[in-house]
Amino acid sequence: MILETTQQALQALFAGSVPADGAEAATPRGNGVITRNYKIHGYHLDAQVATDQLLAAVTILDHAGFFIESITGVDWIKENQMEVIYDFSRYDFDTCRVVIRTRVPRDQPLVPTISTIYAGANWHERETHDFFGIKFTGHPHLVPLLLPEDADFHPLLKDFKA
Amino acid sequence: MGGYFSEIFNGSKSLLIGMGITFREFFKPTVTVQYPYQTIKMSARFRGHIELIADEEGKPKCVVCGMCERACPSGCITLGSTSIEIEVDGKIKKKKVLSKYDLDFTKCSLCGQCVENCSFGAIEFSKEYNLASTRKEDYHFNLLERLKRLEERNA
Amino acid sequence: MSAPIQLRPDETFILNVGPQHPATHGVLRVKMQMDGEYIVKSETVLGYIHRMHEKMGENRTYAQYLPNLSRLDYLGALGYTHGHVLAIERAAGIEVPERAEYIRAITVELNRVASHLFWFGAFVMDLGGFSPLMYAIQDREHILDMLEAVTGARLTYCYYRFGGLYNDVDDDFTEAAKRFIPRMRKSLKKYDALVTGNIIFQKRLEGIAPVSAEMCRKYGATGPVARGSGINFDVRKNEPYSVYPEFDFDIPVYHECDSMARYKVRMDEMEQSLRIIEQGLEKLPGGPIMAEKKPKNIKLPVGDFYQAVETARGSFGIRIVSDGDKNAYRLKLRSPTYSNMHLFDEACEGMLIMDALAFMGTLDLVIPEMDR
Amino acid sequence: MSLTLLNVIVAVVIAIAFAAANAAYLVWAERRGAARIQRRPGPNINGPFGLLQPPLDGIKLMTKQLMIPGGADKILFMVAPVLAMAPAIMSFVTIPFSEGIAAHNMEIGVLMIFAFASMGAMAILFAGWGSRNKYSVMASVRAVSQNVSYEIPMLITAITVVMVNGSMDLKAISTAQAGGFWHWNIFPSLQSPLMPISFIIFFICSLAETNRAPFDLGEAESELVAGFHTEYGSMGFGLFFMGEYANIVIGASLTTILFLGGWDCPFGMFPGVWWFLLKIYILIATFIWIRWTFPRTTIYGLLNLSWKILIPISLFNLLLTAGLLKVF
Repeated sequence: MILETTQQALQALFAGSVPADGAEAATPRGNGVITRNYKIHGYHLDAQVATDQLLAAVTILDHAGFFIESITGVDWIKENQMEVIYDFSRYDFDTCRVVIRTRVPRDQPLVPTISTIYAGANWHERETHDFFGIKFTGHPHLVPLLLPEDADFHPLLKDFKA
Repeated sequence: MGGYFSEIFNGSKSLLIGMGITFREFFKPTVTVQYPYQTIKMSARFRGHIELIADEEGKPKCVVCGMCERACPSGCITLGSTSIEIEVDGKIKKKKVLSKYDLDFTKCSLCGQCVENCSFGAIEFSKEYNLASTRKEDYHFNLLERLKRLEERNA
Repeated sequence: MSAPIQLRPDETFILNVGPQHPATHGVLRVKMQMDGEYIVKSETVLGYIHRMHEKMGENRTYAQYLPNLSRLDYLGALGYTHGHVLAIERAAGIEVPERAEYIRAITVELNRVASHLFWFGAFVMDLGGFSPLMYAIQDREHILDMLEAVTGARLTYCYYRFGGLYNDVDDDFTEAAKRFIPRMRKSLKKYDALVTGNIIFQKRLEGIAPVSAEMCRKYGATGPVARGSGINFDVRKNEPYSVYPEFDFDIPVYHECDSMARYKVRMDEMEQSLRIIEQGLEKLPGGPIMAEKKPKNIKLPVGDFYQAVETARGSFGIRIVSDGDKNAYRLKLRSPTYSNMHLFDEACEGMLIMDALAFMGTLDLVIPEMDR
Repeated sequence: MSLTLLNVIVAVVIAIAFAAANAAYLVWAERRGAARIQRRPGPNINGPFGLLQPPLDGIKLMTKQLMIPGGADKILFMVAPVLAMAPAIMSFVTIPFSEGIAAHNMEIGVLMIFAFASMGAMAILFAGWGSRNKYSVMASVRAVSQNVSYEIPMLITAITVVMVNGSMDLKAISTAQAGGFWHWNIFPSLQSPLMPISFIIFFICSLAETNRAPFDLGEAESELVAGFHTEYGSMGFGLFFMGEYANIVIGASLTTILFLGGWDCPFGMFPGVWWFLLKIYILIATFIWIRWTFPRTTIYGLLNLSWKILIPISLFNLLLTAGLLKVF
């Protein structure tokens, strides 16, 4: 139930541009919403949005009563991109796990913060900044959290050498 | 006002119940083991550091395939081998023999990947747990040496 | 709770609670701006025991990563390894024999009871009562003995394997577990009389540190913290995995939102875990404990896989991004206390330091798990 | 004149020895008792039943270096432990252990003991302030507010007893209760029907006055690290420790004298010092037993208990006793 309404709401962000068949296979995949097989992937909805659509997408989930599970990054060094992955889930029995992704260029990793919508995103974003160097614009306190205060390295980057 | 006194009463009652419990515990026997003076038997599956198993001749069963070395998550096993020539059915064959089996126990996480990956049943967990030391070097075990000592003791 | 007095943010001092402080149960630092005994503002500083487990996940094969999971949370380690093996099995499509899943569920629940017991003892010690810790450790010791006989370790288990288990349980274990359940129930009654009923204890927890359901949602709090705020959320029920749908158990939920509610949730959960263990031992089927069709070197298909499990502390998630290799391209661990602790800063404003540290106790922090 | 002086000196030496021995062996008793409650053996290696543990601990404490934290107020820091121990020993001087065993009997014995007991709060305040440690300051402020608020109900109940017995002389109070437990002050009489409640109030207050659990807010080891003695090591800590136990003995002795008939036998036979000692050790055992059973109260819970429950009840009791004394 919530699955369909959330999918529609997220789909509305892409204003009519229905993802082509095989969008899943394309690398890097285009923006859009894909339903995933929960049995295999462990989540239901997979939405890739542009960076400027992020806040709108997260707001949709906030209004629908989702809670924030985690935020993380992936360094796609071959495509020279970085991906930020937002996990959302629900407290009720209408199970629906939603993954929001956004991709940013590797040399200019700027993503708007969602800590204004979800206060709990604060630490997750700081952690992602620690590990990947992704800058969350508008974040109130973007200093290293898990790494030492003076850390200027980002250990989860694929070209990081200890 | 009634609530005031009933709270005092119920509160005092709950305190007395608690004191009753500790009073009863006072007379129960102790449950601890006086460790250096008493020890308990380790369970059969207890995982101490790994140990080589000897065959009937007292030589290690290990054939130096290196599976344990590769499976180890923390790289704490180092193998070494020498080849010797042995005579089998009148022909001279070369055979790899274990010359070194070092375990760096400081890194070991006792996951059991090495034992699981050994196709020849050549290593097992020991029941050793008295391993306190202030020096790192005391945890670099030479398992081949250890096996020899064990064999000598058994013989 | 708003402070009963007018706080003076201009007349404050900074109190460093931690990194070494008895109440933080590890190396956690909370920088508190205090007005007398009242907290004006607090900032949590993490990372004192950060070990970059996620990078290790990228460098090791999936099987080699197994021991890492139990180093996250040393009190409820089996729940975390369970999450990892389930994620791999889900992605690689490995069918696990029923017996193995039952044994997994039984051992995870035993571990959950052990974890809650230790939390109970440590929490009461936070409040100044020392003896309950010793009683709790006595009961926990029985569980550890049982788990040692099965897994070979007492704390950092590495027992589950992709597709099954390291080794089977024997009759000794089932007998010991059956004997343990009534003994544990008796102990729970004792704890109820000794601690829960105690007026001093109640006065310290009731109405203290309210955390609203909305706050839990914004911070992503899960586990007993969320359930103490009236949120009926438990991954075992909401997104059933393993053999949990086969069991008849309840999820304790309290609507008071205070420290007492969080305490009661955990105490009730122990009873529910005992019910699961009881049923599991009864239903325990025979058969193999290892999947027959299982590749020796596991390689996952390309893709992004997520698995959530309910550990003793809340919903633990593991995300594996695979590029088809034998180790993960990216491995993310979503640790429950990380989110639970996050709300501490906001919730403790205006609280007395005493209440705030009791509140921190109800969050059930395990620092290595939070810092990863 | 010189004889009395000699008397006092001998008595003080004995009092110090008694206090030190008590402090040392009460630690042992407490550790053994707590261990039994928690089903472990407790210290049992050094000597039979671990009886050599206290002297060995003492040697360890004495041989340790006395550290003064940088920036601490040296004078206050050094004075505080002495101030914690000295009044406790002084209080022993006036306590009558039996008919003939009292170092120096005073007519204002009750007053004197309370005066010395109040000095304990000073020691804690000095220690907390002198340590230059935020936790210590917070703890000492807590402990002082606690001591101040618990002295009131304690004094009021003591006044009630003084009124009933018509004397402030501890020896006179004991003697007035001679002849079996029905003569003791704890036993409700026509003149003072609420005496058992007074006894409980006095007992709770002596727990709070000695900073014992569940009222050990000055230490509160899980919140304030070690409270007012966080920065103390070596014998400075040892003196605080001994002071605490000496205060417990004083509290138990005072409770015994004021309410439990001092050295009087419950059945009116063989009165003597052994009864006194038996009574105080039973009370101390209860102190220990309580400590290992309950969690700590909150600071506001503690003050509420004093101001909302103990003070009104003890005041009511005082007025009632005064009125009844006038009538009968």
